[in-house]
Amino acid sequence: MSTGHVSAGIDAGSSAIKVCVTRSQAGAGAEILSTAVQRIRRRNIGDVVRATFDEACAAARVEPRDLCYVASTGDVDAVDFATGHLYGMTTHARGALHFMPDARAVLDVGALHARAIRMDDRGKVLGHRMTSQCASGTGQFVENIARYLGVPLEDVGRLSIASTEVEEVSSVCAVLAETDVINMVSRGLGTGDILRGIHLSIAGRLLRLLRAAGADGVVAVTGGLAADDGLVACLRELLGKEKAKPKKPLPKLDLRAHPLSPLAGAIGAAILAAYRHDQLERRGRTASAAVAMEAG
Amino acid sequence: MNDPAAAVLERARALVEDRKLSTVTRWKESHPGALAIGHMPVYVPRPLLEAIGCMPVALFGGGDAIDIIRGDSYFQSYICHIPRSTVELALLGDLSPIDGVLFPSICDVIRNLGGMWRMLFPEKYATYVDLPQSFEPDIGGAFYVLEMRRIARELAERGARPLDPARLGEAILRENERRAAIAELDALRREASWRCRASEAYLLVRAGGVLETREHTALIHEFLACARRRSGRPVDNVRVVLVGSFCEQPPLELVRALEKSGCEIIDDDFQLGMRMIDGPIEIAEGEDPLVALSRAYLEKGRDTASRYIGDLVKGAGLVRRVRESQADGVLFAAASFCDPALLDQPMLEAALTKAGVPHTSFKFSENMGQFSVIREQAGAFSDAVKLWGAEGAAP
Amino acid sequence: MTEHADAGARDQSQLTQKRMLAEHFDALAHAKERGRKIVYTFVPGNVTELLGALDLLPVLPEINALQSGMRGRSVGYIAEAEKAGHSKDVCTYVKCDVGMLRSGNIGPTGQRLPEPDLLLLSYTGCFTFMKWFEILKQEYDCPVVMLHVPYQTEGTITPEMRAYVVSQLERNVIPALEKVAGRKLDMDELARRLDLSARAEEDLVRVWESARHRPSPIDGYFGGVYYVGPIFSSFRGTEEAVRYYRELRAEVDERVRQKKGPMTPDGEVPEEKYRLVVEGPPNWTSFHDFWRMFSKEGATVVSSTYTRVGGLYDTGFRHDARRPLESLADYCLGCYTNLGLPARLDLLERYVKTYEADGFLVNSVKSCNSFSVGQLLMLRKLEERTGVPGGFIESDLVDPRYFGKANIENRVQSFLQMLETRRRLGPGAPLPERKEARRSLPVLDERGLP
Amino acid sequence: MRSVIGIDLGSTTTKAVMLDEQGETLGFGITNSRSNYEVACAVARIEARTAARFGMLERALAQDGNARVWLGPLRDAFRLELFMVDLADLRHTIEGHLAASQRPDRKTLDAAAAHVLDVIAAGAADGFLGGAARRSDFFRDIAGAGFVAEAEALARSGRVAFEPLVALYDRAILDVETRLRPRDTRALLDRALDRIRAMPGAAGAADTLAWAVAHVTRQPIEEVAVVGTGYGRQTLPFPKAAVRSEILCHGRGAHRVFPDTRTVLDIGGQDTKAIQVDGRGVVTSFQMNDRCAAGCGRYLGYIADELGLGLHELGPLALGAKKAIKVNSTCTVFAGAELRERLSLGQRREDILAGLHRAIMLRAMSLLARSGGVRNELTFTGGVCKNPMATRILRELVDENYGADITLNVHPDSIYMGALGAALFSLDDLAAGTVPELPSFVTSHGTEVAS
Ligand SMILES: Nc1ncnc2c1ncn2[C@@H]1O[C@H](COP(=O)(O)OP(=O)(O)O)[C@@H](O)[C@H]1O
Ligand SMILES: Nc1ncnc2c1ncn2[C@@H]1O[C@H](COP(=O)(O)OP(=O)(O)O)[C@@H](O)[C@H]1O
Ligand code: SF4
Ligand code: SF4
Ligand code: SF4
Repeated sequence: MSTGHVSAGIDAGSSAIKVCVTRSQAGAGAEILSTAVQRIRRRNIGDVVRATFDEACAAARVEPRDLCYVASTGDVDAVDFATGHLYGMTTHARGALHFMPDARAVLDVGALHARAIRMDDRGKVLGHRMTSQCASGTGQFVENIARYLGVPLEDVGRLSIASTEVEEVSSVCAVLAETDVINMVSRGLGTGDILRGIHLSIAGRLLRLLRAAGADGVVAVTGGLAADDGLVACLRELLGKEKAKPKKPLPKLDLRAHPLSPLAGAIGAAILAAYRHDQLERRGRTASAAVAMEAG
Repeated sequence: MNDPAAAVLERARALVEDRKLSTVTRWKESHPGALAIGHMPVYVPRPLLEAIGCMPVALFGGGDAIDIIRGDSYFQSYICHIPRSTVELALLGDLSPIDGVLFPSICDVIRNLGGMWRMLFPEKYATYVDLPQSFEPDIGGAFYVLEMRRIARELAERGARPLDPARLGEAILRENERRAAIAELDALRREASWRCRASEAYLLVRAGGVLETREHTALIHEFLACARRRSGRPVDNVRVVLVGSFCEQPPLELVRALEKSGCEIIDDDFQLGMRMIDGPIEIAEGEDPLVALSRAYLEKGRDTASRYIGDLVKGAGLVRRVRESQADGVLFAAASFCDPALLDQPMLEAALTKAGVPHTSFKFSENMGQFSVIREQAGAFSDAVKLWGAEGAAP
Repeated sequence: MTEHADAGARDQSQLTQKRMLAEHFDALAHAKERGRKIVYTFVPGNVTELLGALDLLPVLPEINALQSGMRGRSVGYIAEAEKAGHSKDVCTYVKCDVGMLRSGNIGPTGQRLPEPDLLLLSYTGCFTFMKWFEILKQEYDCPVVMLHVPYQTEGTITPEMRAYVVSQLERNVIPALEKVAGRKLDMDELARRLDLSARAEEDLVRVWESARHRPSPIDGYFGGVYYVGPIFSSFRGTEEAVRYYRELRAEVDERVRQKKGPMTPDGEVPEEKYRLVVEGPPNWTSFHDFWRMFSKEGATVVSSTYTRVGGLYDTGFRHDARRPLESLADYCLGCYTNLGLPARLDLLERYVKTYEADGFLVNSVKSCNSFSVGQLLMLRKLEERTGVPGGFIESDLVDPRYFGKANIENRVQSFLQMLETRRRLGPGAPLPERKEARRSLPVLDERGLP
Repeated sequence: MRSVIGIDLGSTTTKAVMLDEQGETLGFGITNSRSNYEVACAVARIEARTAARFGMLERALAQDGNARVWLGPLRDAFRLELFMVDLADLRHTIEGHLAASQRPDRKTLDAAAAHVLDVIAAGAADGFLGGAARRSDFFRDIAGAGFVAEAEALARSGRVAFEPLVALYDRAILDVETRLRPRDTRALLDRALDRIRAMPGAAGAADTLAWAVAHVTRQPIEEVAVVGTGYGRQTLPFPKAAVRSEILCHGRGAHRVFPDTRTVLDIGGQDTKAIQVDGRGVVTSFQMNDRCAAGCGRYLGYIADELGLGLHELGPLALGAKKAIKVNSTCTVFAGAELRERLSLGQRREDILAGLHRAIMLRAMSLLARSGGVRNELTFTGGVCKNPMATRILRELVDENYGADITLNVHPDSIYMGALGAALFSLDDLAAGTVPELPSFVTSHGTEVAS
């Protein structure tokens, strides 16, 4: 092996497993050796994790045993062979910083969760807000509506952006909103317009999360929904329409998605894995000790 | 692995999970005619009850063990969970060994629950304990003494023994022994948290809700003896103080989930009533023990949310606790819709921020079963402290 | 012609009230320059006569919050407070007040409210009050004085409770007020004010009782919140209040004589179709929409408990110059939310019966545990005791997010339709279907075909 | 014949009940709700009229046992004819869409769709005749299932992509469903008769049947009063005076069928209602969920989708549970995820299903308790009462909480209680002489041609 720490991050999400292998100097100057994503699709999670991990290792041409540290993130119980676990906010923050060094906040939207994270220039989480137990601002909502409208996920963003007339969705609840959608279809509204309505409704909720978390400056949109440019466009649009009180201007936000955005968690985990490995080593503990310790 | 404390912990767990209060039933069988008096959290003068021959029973709600059906019919969705499960337990008949219930003045929910109790169970004794918010001995103190006399009198009318100062003095001594034992337990957690984890202390202290004081003290001592024999070593965890002015208790699984996410809880206010008074209740020479009991409340009561702080500085006490226990940060864990805790929180947070103590907050309910969100949050908190070391603790 | 005169007459007392309020807020706005001292305190358990006797000006944060709600400001204020870390779950009055404070403390008349010289924490019937002033204490650097009013668990005032309150008044509250005012309390002046209070209270009770008439000349909830304005807030124990209530009473008497129903924002209720008793505070952000849901269906509220939170007078209590501190204590102890639930239930039963209500309705507000906990049980018990059907709706005081208009309207209409059906059938009337077949419907297959 | 109609526009299904002036049931009709409320109501009404015709046929043939046994096959054949009409419309619509589209693969898709539809049409008779069991009776479901199955088969052969092909159906079905087409009952029945004639052994009865059809379809059925109810009452296609609160209707309908019931539980697609009624069927109190659809019928819909099952298969599968696993979130959208997660933890499918059913019934129980508990008899209505696991858990919970002596009524037609209540209200209107204006989908005839 050449110089540096080769480490892996595994992001076990509720809809997909994402893996990244990096080479870095204790987390600094990381270079992505490979990434892999597999949707779970009703398969056994453990199997998908293993398969995605093997795929990523093969692509990076590394043997799993040569990795100095494997960090899992997302679902704690999904990866039984990880050296240690890091939590989603920590890894998304760090991952986002890798491909967007200016970012000082992260908006991570996955299938069943959404969180807004404020961080410093090293990716340390300073504040956050998240949704819980309600699907009204998450990817699953978009998926359901898309399925209802017969639109493949990949087309959702394009259609929404092309829309010219928006239709507001009034229900807070993702289920009751479907009824709104039925109404819209009946009034002959176009698929794109409806999707945009849904995007706007979600975007409104996400923006409130960002504000509540105290985000300021560049915001990296991460998670699966970062791939949905329709949503990102709506977020920007709402941002432009926000009304500030004259005396108290709201912090300026600059929302950006990146092609690597959906992989932010895995990237962050891989980088921090190397950092943690080094940290423990310097404290005179080996990584295998970390396995025992952090499992206990 | 042979855990020397396994047996005593198992006993504590059985006591905590004993919904049907079999220890209380047994106690009543061996004390014919005596009353078992339940009380809601947080604080009631338990020694007073013992002194008049009653068994005080702490009612900590139904936890996650029961499905709430009828209990829900009395409470709107925006009210915390403990009153629902308490009503449910009563309607299921699980509280039948209880002859009466005291509702201390912690918040409007408990207060009104007292009124509901009278309407739902007119045959049982129920009263509100109006703890004083004036801390001058001859105003609030005098009122509290009268309040305690009233309760003693009303219970005597229902078969309790008349209040006798000597017996009250003894009960207070027993209570002091218990407090000393709990203090020892807390000290062990602070100094060697791998010998006594928060989830264990939670069980041990809570078990006291259905035990006579002396038995409870013995239980804790037994555990302490075992725990000191435990092997083990420090874990790479973050030290936190967990606050929330609990009345509704978090499910044990939540405490475990927090531990699993890398947070070592070295101080908390679970079952706050058992720790409400700092230090022993002192009876001055020739003093009426009832006055001593009242005085202890006025002077040594913790500055928790249900007490008016008067001229004290909000949050100063919490900062002191963090420093004393050398904690890295504070977790606020309030029951959803818990007014006292949630109204206090911004003030406490401000104090912590000022003192440079990192903190994070979340809400729970006693019957929650999904901890993923909380785990993420506590995990991110512990990650930050871990990865960025001491600096993580002082932003 | 009469229509016109009547609207004018009604306007009279409203105008009077408006003027009084404007003057009060003006006095507040100029208080500092005129050297007057300000005391913040709460509506329930307010000791306005004491303040007045010491020439102290009261500010009531709850009133400010409700005004902010009515003027559509509360959303922003609440957001402001939530951003500052206040929970979504807690009383929106507090958040509205905190938000207003952080946005410059502009009162309902657009003038700035003065900062307090003293926070008088009348801790009556609501736990949140204590937290509220603890929070304000962090914002303002001024003393706080606690007046702990014990709870009437049994619905009776014991000598111990009264003595506890009186001793706090004597030993803590009055000295603190005197210190701020810079002078001693004149007991004669206090007595004079208590006398004035009793007179206004007498007239207010007559207004409440006018609802026995059919049609009721007043709406004791939506209209009622206006009637209690002066006496709940800063005017108890003043000549102006006495005048206002005399005027109001005369107007109401006149409506009775003309057999007229209450006035609403959309004019007079043409026909009294339903008589209701309401428990729980109203929603302020959509107050008129809410009122309209009732008035347009001909539903009049003949009595309500919310209008008793700042003092319960129709069970006989009056302020009494002969026992000044004792009667102030009894007043504080007697506010509606300071009563145990059984006593609240008794009062509701009394209202349903006295005013011959067709139904009663609970508006359960998310903010207020003091009101809300136990309402569902009260509803059921009241149905049992009176045989009159109850309805239940949920909303909030000043947080419009919790006022689901369509949903509330659906419930109100269903409730009124239910009263209507019951009325049409009358008690024990024959069954509606001509053929009340006991037989089952024909069994159909899955497709709905017989 | 003079009749009244009650229509309950639900979030999932729209139901109609037709009564004669004496309050006797003439017919029930049901269809799936769709984006056009007016069409949904009109179709449900037509279904009820059709059912009424079959009822009349049955009475006309009361004396003739030989002919009567052919009524069942006639009904199946009628359904088949109806299906063919809708299928033709679907074909036409798909062709229209493709003709208007610029896609380069237009031709391939056109041929593929034609093939798929041919296969469906060829297999249709087997699905209807001979007492075949169907997962659903709604055109959308039958045609959709067939389309997806055939499209998958085609896609496997590699000649056409699956997604765009199925998208054609998804797009077209919306149009088909929201278009109101007249139903020529007489013509459909005649064609159905032709099919009967061709069946072995039918020759003798066919003439009698034909006579009865001719006789029955000549009789006019006049609707003199209509009352509507249902969710989203603000947008119902009825004049305001003809709309009644769904709560009152459900209470009234259930009480009509079970006069001793004092408590009604209705679980529909998006809401759950607990209703108390007095001895006359007048509602005395009620509770319903609002703003959040957690734990309603749609929840089970998502679960069924996730497992690729029909709604009616879910309950029976869950009955095989050994225990109910504790399920925490009842957010409808999370239901699928929760299921997936638990399956991956290795928990038994049946046990998870039992837990999911229990979770929604627990929510219903708290609403019930809040509305005043269960008095003597509980009537369970709404779509979810068709689910045997739901009713079993309800029975258990009622036993545990209110005692085993409570009667639990679940009627095969419980889903119609709201519509029945509405019909009873319209009888009231008739009796009181306050019949509101008839909605336009009733007055603008032409939607059902009988004679
Ligand atoms: N191309 C895309 N366009 C729109 N949404 C997408 C796209 N790809 C994925 N998604 C959304 O992203 C979600 C998955 O996000 P992800 O962060 O992987 O979630 P998790 O980590 O919970 O598995 C899906 O619910 C889906 O809605
Ligand atoms: N055959 C069936 N078997 C089991 N459950 C069913 C069946 N049909 C419908 N359901 C359930 O009933 C729900 C619809 O109920 P329904 O009363 O029609 O709702 P709505 O009145 O809102 O249209 C569906 O979401 C489904 O859960
Ligand atoms: S509001 Fe809708 S999306 Fe949110 S929890 Fe309820 S059912 Fe789920
Ligand atoms: S949990 Fe909080 S709000 Fe609920 S009863 Fe306890 S103290 Fe009151
Ligand atoms: S809780 Fe109720 S009484 Fe207390 S401040 Fe809020 S609204 Fe007022």
